[in-house]
Amino acid sequence: MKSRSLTVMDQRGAYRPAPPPAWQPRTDPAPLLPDAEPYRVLGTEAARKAEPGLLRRLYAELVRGRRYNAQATALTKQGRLAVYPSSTGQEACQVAAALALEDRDWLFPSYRDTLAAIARGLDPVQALSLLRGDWHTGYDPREHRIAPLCTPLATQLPHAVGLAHAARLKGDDVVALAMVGDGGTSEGDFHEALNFAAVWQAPVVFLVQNNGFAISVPLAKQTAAPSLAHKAVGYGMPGRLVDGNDAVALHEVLTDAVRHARAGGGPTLVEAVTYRIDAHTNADDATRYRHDEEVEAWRRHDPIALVERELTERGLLDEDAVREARENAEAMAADLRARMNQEPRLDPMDLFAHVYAEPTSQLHEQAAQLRAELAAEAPDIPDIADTPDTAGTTPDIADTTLKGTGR
Amino acid sequence: MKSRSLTVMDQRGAYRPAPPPAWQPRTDPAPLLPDAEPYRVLGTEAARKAEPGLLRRLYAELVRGRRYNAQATALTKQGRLAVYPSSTGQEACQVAAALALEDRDWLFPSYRDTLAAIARGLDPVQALSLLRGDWHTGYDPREHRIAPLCTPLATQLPHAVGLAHAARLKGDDVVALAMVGDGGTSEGDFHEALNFAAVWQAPVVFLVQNNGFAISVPLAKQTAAPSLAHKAVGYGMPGRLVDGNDAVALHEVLTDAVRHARAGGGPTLVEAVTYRIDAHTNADDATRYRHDEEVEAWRRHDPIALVERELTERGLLDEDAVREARENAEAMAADLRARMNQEPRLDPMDLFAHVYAEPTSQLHEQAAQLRAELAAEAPDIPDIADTPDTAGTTPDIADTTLKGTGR
Amino acid sequence: MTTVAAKPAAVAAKPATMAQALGRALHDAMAEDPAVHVMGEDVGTLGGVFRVTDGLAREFGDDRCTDTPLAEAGILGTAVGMAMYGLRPVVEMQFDAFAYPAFEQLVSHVARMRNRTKGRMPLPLTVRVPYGGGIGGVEHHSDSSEAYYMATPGIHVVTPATVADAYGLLRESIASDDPVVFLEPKRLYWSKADWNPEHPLAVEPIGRAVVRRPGRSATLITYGPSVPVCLEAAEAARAEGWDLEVVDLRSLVPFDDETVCASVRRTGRAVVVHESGGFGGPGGEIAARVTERCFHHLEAPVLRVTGFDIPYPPPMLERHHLPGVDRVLDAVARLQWEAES
Amino acid sequence: MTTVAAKPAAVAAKPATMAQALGRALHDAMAEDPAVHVMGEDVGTLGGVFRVTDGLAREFGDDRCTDTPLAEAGILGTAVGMAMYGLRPVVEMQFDAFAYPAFEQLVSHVARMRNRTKGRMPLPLTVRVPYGGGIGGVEHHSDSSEAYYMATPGIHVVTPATVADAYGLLRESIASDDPVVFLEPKRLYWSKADWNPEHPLAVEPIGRAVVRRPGRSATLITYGPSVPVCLEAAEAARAEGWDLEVVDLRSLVPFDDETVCASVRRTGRAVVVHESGGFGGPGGEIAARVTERCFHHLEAPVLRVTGFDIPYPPPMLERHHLPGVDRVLDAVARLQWEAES
Ligand SMILES: Cc1ncc(C[n+]2csc(CCOP(=O)(O)OP(=O)(O)O)c2C)c(N)n1
Ligand SMILES: Cc1ncc(C[n+]2csc(CCOP(=O)(O)OP(=O)(O)O)c2C)c(N)n1
Ligand SMILES: [Mg+2]
Ligand SMILES: [Mg+2]
Repeated sequence: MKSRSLTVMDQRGAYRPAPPPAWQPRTDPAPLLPDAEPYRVLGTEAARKAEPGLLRRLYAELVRGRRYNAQATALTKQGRLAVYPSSTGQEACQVAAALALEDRDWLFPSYRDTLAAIARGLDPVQALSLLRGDWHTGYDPREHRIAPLCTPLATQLPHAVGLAHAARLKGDDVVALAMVGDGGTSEGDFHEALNFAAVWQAPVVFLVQNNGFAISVPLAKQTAAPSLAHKAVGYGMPGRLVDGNDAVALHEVLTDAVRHARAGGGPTLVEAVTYRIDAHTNADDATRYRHDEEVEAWRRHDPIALVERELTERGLLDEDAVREARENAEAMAADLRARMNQEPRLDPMDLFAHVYAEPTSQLHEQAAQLRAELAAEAPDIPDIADTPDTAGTTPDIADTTLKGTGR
Repeated sequence: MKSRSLTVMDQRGAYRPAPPPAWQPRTDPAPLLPDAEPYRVLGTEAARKAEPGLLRRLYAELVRGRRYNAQATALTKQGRLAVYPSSTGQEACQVAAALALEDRDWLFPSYRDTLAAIARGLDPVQALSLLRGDWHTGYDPREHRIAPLCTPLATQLPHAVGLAHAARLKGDDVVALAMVGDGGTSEGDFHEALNFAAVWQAPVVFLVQNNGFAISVPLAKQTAAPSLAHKAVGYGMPGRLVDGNDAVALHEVLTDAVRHARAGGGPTLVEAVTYRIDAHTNADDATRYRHDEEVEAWRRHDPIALVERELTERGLLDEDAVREARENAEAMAADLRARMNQEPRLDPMDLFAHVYAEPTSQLHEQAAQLRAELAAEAPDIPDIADTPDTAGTTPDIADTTLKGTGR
Repeated sequence: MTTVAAKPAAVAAKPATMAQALGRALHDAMAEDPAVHVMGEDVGTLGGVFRVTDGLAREFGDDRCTDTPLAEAGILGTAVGMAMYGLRPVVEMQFDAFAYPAFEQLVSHVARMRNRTKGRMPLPLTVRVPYGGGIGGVEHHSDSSEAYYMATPGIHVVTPATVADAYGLLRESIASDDPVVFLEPKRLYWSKADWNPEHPLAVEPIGRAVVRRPGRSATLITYGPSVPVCLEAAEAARAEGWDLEVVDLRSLVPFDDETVCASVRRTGRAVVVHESGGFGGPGGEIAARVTERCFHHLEAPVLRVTGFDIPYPPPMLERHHLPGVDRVLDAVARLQWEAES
Repeated sequence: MTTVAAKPAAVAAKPATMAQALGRALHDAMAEDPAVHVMGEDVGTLGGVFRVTDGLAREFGDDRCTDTPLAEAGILGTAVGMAMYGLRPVVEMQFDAFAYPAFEQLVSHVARMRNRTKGRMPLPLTVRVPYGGGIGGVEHHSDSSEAYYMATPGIHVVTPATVADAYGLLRESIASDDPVVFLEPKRLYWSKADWNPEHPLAVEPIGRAVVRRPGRSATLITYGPSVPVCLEAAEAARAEGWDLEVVDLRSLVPFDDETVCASVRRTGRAVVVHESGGFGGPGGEIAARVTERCFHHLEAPVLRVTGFDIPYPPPMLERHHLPGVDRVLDAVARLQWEAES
């Protein structure tokens, strides 16, 4: 690490007021500013240049994603999921985010981004663990290079910055892509993460899915900014404004930003303008805060239809291909349904196993208490697994005066 | 309040993505962007238009402010102040901030801004209460419309927004001016405050004193932004970049921003580029992180000298005026010295008086304990005043089993 | 602190949920005092995710019941400024864990403004925090963080366990000239009681515990979501021959030593019951202060029945975590009855 | 957890301050393990406002000892990401109260990452927090916030009271695979002891309390800045005929019940002493658990001597707030000696 001859701040003509009148040259803000209108490809001339392979891939993933959203929502009605925040209508964002990354890169999803994780290759059942009410994170983040789905808004953004920074320090050309909603941009953590990323020139791409609402709160009550992408200039990073329902445009912008980051060019803020077609979650009543006409209008700007139209116009999509995409999606849904209908096998003793590397004495006491209660409930269940974080440490009643107290 | 026919968000063409292709008109970012170079008046043609009265007033205040900084620093050496963060070199910011406000407006200073409070009319002894180690806030914020000097960085900014918003809701045309350092702009509270202010169109002016350092950390490690003023665009408010050592330029920009806010135009972010001539505080060793040449260069761009030159060139400053300014400053310093050399009379029982409107029972117990200890220390001191927040409630030992315990 | 005056009864008592009673308290406070402002995420058009603020924006306008940007430090920080100007903001935090971003504002400003200004600038401000589990919420939706607030001098910590207290204590909190963290037990939002909104029960000022069930064998000291658990446990204990007294603290700060200690001195035995984790939780303070004050009346150490010392578990495991009737009875059984004279 | 191995002594012991020992611990950890990174406000060029990190940036470069932007949530949040990628960040918070902006990151992520991921992604991360008063700091510079950290399962809470422990416990904390909040008693930074940096004392793994002074009459249970106070009190108590045992907890989490209870069972009396406020503070937990475990050995209730339940006072009044020798002796006197057989 010490071999890097120039620090980040040496390399760039970083802003530092020097004594007047010799004001130092400042970064030129012009290139950082986003376009006035969201970038679009589909439906424009430029779409003709989109590779057939990419279009087909996007199409298949979008169809699968839509089906996944429908299936997950259905599972909430059957009580198989505790809650589901759907990304119906936002599938282009989810899919483009996943496809823009290399295998060695990291994805930092929010609670709404299970589809992005799945499009990246994660097993849907593992992805849904949190929302099923099973263990919080149902997969090994390091194995998949997918951070835990994050519920406290914007808090995953500094994690992405730190991870990307660490990778760069280690000499790995890893990029982190972090997802956040329009509402999440108001949190202090958004600000701090973007600032750290820019100062450190960390290889991070921030993807804001601006779906118009934070639960019931419309964007106009969230920000007065010309666009969320305009926030980039205040950190000294480029901001890009993209049609988030245009999978091709977003894929291009994200791929560019990832490449730029990988090459040492630093972070980018991408705002994808999209729309949440479903309610915030299955538990939400969206009619309280928005009109059907708005939803209908956005349905006409559907991310799948946009790709489908391009494929069809270019004669790249025959009936077989459509059928295949649908069948694949159905198969995924059927498999998901079947597996989600099985009761997950949870071990209550896991409650104590992963608090520390080695349970503290009161955790041993509490584990003993629960073990006793479980034994009383069902004396014939097999022995409960010991705490796996603790090689060789058996949870046991600690040697204290009062045994197995209620604490 | 309900009589206001349009809400803030109705009044402005607020940003809210509507279904494409009919993208709604967005706020034009161009007018929000600061100039490329800090705005300056002194030393330029425009200075000729500056009113003599204003120039003289600024001059006198700057001279007094410089003297105040020197006196306060001297008091730390005599052990009369616990610590002093000097604003030497930044007097133009301090004075302009104070003079830009009307009497009914509110000032939200940080720990470095005692001079701004004094320039607004606060008694220096009261202003220094915090730094003396006497009571935290030595004045009545409501009487002076000066919020408590704020130590946790940037946390006073949302207070300023809330206060300004409340005033507007009540129909009072009050403006809040909040001060923060370059380092403080990195805090989440800075972001959240600016966002709330812009969404609510609150009458607030944010003044960033960019003095190049946050203790030892130079601006280049703090931000990669083109300028701190560029952060404004991300909130949808105008950003202004000003030479913070040019009292006339800053006074003009702040006065404009205050007028704009008062007229319902919403918040403004002003970056004043300046330099901290002294160390961070008397306890800091600035030689560890910066060179004398840099300090010297900034000394040549001295805020007092800039005004003085203009006054002299225009024949507005004779020897008498200079002498008068100096004498006034000396008188202030002498008075400050004399009064700070008197031991403040503190009442230890105040520790318990202002925690709640009525002390809880354990505070009564603890007060009783301290009272007993004090009586043992000096049995002949006069009776200790009772808790003034509690009309009619005498702190007394509560009726519990253990009396006067150590808790 | 004012005591809410009973109004003449005009209509009969009807079943109401705790959420409705809280909403009614906000409504009545806003109607009586134009300085009362409600603010938070989704409190306006939506009426809050728990619908506590339903209808307030419609009736009082967006400026009195405001959907804020999504930033908790900003919400609490601007509320501080509003209170500085003489308003009485009532802030809603959407879930317990989402109050953490506002922690610095709470600890460094809300709790200290009166103190910092030598009493000159009190902050009449209420922070409503839905807390606790039992509703199947995914991670970060079921925290119990009262220990943090208790350890912060300068704020009152209040929590209702009944529909009537939900109304009365919230009114008292809003009327208080001190900042109040008002903890609403999430799983009691839908609990019902016959309650006459035209004739709200007068409540005593904040700071008085109440004996919910008298008993002679031992005292269960509890609050918020654990009050119904303790009442149920007390019923069940009758079969074992124990007559348990249940004390509902209602406010953790101020703490009502008088009521609690009077009960414990009478019964000679006590168990503290709460859902928050045990280690470093409220029960430690309560057990310690009861022991300090009642040592020679105690036949057994004060025991604690609490949530485990773990991050809140996923929904499918939460029933194992939450202290229920059996765990309370188990603790009662360990109160060294063999020493009974 | 590893135990720091004693190296062969090459030089003689010299007086060192606690700040120097802490710096040396950081230095040695960085030298041994390239994964160790130090980060925070002013930790680089300046060497920290308490000079603990002096020289590290010079020796290891800016990338190993980094001056961050001024944002505590950002510092801790990026450190989380760094730890996710296999580094061992050591974060410095400049003062205790300035750790509050990072509270959500600490509680919702640092403390839970291992748990959230079922043990798959532990976070080896140390958060150094200078805490406590007695240095004449103006408001917000002297907080004692250990109660908040204690009540947060998933983090260890460690605090040294001696120069040797400062080194050893910090090394252990950095080596730990769990996150540690490492509380450094500000007013002991300049305390000195003869100490051989070439031959650091081996320390036991985190979680063991130590008897600093054996005694038979009563046990003073304490930690951090209050350890010297208790030792002084124990000396002074000899004149009154009391032989006090002083237990230095060294870590609040894990809590060493064994050492503490063994002492209390021997002496039959105990006082918990700390500087943090009493109500809802660590002393409640400690008193409660000692009482639960040693009830029939106790001749008197476990008493607490703590800071008052007030926001930290201004410098000119802090001496009245801080629990000193007299207050400790006063509590010892109230341990119901008349009941002595
Ligand atoms: C820190 C925090 N505060 C509040 C919440 C509660 N909450 C969950 S989702 C949500 C709205 C998020 O809106 P946005 O960021 O636009 O994402 P979207 O739901 O539209 O995908 C809120 C307020 C939370 N999860 N975290
Ligand atoms: C939340 C918080 N974190 C850290 C500190 C410690 N601190 C005091 S002043 C300072 C530097 C502030 O720099 P800047 O904002 O540029 O203001 P300046 O001192 O230059 O006026 C720091 C880090 C603090 N007061 N508050
Ligand atoms: Mg959204
Ligand atoms: Mg600065």
